[in-house]
Amino acid sequence: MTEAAIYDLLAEKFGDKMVEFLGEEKTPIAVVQPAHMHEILTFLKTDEHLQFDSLMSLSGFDLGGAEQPLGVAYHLHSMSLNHYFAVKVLLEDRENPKLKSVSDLFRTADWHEREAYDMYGITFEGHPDLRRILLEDDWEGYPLRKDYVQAEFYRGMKIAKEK
Amino acid sequence: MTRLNAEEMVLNMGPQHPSTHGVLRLKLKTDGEIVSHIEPVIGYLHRCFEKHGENIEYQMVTPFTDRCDYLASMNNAHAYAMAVEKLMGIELPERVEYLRIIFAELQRIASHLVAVGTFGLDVGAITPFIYCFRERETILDLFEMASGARLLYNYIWIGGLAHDIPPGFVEKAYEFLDYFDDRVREYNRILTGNKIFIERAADVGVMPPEVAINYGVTGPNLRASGVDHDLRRVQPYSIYDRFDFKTIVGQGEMGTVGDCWDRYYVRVLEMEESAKIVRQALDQLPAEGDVQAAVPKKIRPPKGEIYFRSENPRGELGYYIISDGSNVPFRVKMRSPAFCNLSVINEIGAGWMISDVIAILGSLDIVLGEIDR
Amino acid sequence: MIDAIASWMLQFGALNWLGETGASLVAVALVGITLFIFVAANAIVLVYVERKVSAFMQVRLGPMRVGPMGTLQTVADALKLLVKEDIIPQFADKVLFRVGPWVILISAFVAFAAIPFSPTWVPADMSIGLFYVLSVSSVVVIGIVMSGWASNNKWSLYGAMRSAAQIVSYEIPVGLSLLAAVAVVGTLNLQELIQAQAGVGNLFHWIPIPVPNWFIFNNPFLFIAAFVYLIAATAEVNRTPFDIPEAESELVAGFMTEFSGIRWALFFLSEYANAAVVALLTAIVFLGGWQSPFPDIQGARIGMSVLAVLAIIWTFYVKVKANRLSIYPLAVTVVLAVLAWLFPAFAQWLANPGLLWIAIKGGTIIFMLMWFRWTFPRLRVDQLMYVSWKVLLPLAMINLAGVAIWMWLTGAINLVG
Amino acid sequence: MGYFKNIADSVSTLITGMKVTMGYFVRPREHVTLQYPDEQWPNPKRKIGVGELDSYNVIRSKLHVDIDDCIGCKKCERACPVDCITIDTLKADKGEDIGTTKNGTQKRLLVTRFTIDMTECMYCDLCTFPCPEDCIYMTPDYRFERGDNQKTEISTVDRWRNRQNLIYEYATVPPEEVERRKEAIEAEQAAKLAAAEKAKAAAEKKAAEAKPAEKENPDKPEPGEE
Repeated sequence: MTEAAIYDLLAEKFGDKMVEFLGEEKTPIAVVQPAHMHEILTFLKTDEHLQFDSLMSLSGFDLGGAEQPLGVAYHLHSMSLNHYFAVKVLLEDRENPKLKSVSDLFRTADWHEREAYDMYGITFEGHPDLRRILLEDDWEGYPLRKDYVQAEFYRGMKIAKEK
Repeated sequence: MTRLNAEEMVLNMGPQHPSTHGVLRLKLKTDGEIVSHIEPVIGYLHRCFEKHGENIEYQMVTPFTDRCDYLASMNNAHAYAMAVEKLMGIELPERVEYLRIIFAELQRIASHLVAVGTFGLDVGAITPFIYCFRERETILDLFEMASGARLLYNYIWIGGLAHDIPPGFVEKAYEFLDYFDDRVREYNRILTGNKIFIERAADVGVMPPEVAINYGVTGPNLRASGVDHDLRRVQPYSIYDRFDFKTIVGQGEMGTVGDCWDRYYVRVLEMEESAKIVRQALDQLPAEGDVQAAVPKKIRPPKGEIYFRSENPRGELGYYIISDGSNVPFRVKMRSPAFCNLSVINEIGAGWMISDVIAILGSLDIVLGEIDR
Repeated sequence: MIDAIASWMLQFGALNWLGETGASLVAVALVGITLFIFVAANAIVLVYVERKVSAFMQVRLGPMRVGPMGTLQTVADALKLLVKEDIIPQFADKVLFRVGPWVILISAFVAFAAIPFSPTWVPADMSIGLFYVLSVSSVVVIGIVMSGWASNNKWSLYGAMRSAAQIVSYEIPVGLSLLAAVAVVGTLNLQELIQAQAGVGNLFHWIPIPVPNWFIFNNPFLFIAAFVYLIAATAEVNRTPFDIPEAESELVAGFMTEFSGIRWALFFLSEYANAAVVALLTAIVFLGGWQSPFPDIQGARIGMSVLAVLAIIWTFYVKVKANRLSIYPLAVTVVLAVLAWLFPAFAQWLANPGLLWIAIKGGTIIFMLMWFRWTFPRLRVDQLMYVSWKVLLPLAMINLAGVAIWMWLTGAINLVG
Repeated sequence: MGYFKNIADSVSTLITGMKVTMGYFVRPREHVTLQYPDEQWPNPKRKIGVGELDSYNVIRSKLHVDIDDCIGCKKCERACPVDCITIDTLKADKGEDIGTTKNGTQKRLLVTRFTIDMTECMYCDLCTFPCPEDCIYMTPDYRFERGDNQKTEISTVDRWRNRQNLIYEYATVPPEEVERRKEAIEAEQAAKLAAAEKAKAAAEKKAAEAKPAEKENPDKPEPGEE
């Protein structure tokens, strides 16, 4: 199935829980409301016409600026039917971004959500073990946010490069 | 009768340990020799690839992609270049495509050689490791001829290649292919068929296909579990649809489908398939063509986003690139195969002995540079 | 040998004041020192050989810098180990940590006391020599457990525990396979065991091929016993494929993890001393010890010629099969054969029993151990136990019964009377 | 029966493996290692760029710049992903000829600092491509252990601590010359500034004078701008 067809299917079923479909991107992607993301991914995984059994990638991103939101993109693939779909959500709340974890659907999401939490501070509710994964546990800030300011010292070690 | 007061012992395997393939730490909960829980602790090799990517221009990211999976630099750069090219809509000359395939497949052979050799090393066979590295050196010689470097090439550029191949390259590549099949036979004699090796690897750490898919395990590990999924086949990128090769799937010849031995043997067979592809590509290689004809003067992809994936020696390597129209990527996310492959270790490794955990880790063929990025 | 040296010393008037007891003690000390030098030299040579063997098997060159072909490399390494800083981990059990390596070394070292090196050279010619060697060499396990425990390191502990389990299990097939040979001769004295293997006989008693009368050729069951012993002994000296106590890819370095410098050198010394004991014991019990393969001058000449013919056949075989000229074995055997025919003294020397032959036999066994090590992967600990209890032990037991039947068949023993 | 088959399999496969290693053991001449300082890997004279008739395209070891040909365009500095190249330039004096490059380009900028930090260089070769004069390139010199760039005697420990030994300075302009030029430029700028201020003051004065008269014509250009 093409991405547009899958989106039509979703739009029919979920109505205004879907926000829009960005079909002109190189990787067509659907934007959904954060609150319903888990529900929609469950449908994508379990529906017999879709069967998205594999989450290829879960990436956090930051569109930058104060009013621009954070987001998470999910790229799905179906091993049995060999088609793709991508979903993303935008989280308006920069201070305390929250999203429901999908690690119960896809175990891949386990580490990827930890990574997104590590880098963007997005809290995934219902994640079994949400800790920093790549950085130290006592690292301050979320480095991949666009408004991240590099600290000068980490545990007494100078971070910035000396020229 | 009173019970013996037996506690589980936490064993820290790594970050400095001979067989964690880099700086990885595994927290093992052990009951005697039996491991009941494995918790990988990663991040020791984190080099902020994604943060770097957001601060430097597109063409400057290529050397950093090389360094992520340092055993498969060519494949990483290839995937990145293809992602940006697709974002920009660049059409490549034929010769570039063929050369890229040649280099990517040679790199796959080299990477699998390391995987096969180090797996032997993990189960205690030291000699096959040296034999594997001997062949890898020959491949690296070829790479050095073309790019000047032996490990981190920065050879595949966005829109082309850094250099054309030097005279004599094609002949040397044929020479390598001619003697490589014999070498594979030698590994089979000394390691693959060895009864001790089979005992150590067969039926150990069986990964059922549904577990593999759910955990996002890809590449040879997934195929060893019996899933016929090779991105070069199911979603042919570049010009892979022009070549005749088999997708190797684990057969469970020595035990169950998806055990360590299958993961090992899939790699051995894939080396032969890659050698076949290289031979076909060398046969069809167009004689003339400017490899830098399509290299854009200024790399400014239009606003938009792309998720591009390709088949790395370790599995599915995906780049999620968001462009805001400037010459610096807005977001580069690398979905690294070994990251997902490692996450499955507790699922398939718990309940086995310490020696088996090491064999399982070796058979997953992780590269920490890619996991931590 | 002790008595001989003591009486020889008392023949000098100057040493008369020692008295008989004193002279014996001095003789014991002399023999002990000589043996220790032998053990140390053995380790240094074997480490070098091991490195070269492994290098050649792995298409490398091995040590090449220190001395011609790197021959002095291990000497330099030994010196380096001696002057290294002595480190004892803070939370180690200091006493056991110090004692452990010595226990291992001494148990390996004292085993040499009963080894006959030639018809006359045997430090202590005991009537229970074989029993003695077996029992002292199993003391090693105590030292290993001590050092593994004392290190206060989890990896060391694993190594020690594995080692204890392994050595205790493999004692049994070792004992049973040696017992097969003992059953044939009816003595535990190593010299008598060797003397029983003199002369030339038929292969397996009935097949009319003249071979030396060694146990391995004498009796098919003893051939199997030798095979069982070699495997079990490999496990007993912790070498690949049974090196799970050290298992460098699993347990870092097993019970040696925390050791460095001189203490670590002691481990190395005892590892190779153990290997030498095992190799010498194989040579003594199954390969005729210091017995020459040739009975007399004529035998030596004919034997060398047969070897030269075999070498010619081998050369042709390799030429046809792999299209390669393998000239060295041919050259060596032909030269030796010609020498044996030209110089009767050389042939006589070849036919004489002595140190040369036990060295060659022991060296071959040690080479086998190295060959195993650089070819095979390592077994897992439960598979190791499987091999011991389910394969080697039944085999050794059936074998023991088989030896008895064979002896009855060949008329060596009578069931009645 | 599986039990016996297992044993038979073990023996046969182990012997197969032993044959392989023994095969190499008796042919030690097939070794692949090199006795490094005595024997060396062939290090062919590799040229920069494509099209040279050599079996190797390019070598990627120490970065080198022919400073005489450098025009100070800073393209390599911008291309470097790790910022290991630092270039400072000064404008040449008016009318001064500071030479031409081998391509015949007239140099306009004096390169007063051209440092390459080889501890940071990651040998990606990206800097060599944008160079318009082909003057920055990788050389086959891969041995950094001798301290030939070393200005003063420093102990080994210090050498580990600071990486001065591996920061290569290519600019050849003597420091006095740089100082002189800097001073000259500063003086020039100061003079300019002073002149500008003077002119400004004069203009203000003039404007103040002319204010009542020029009320109807505010668009008249200021004298300082002419």
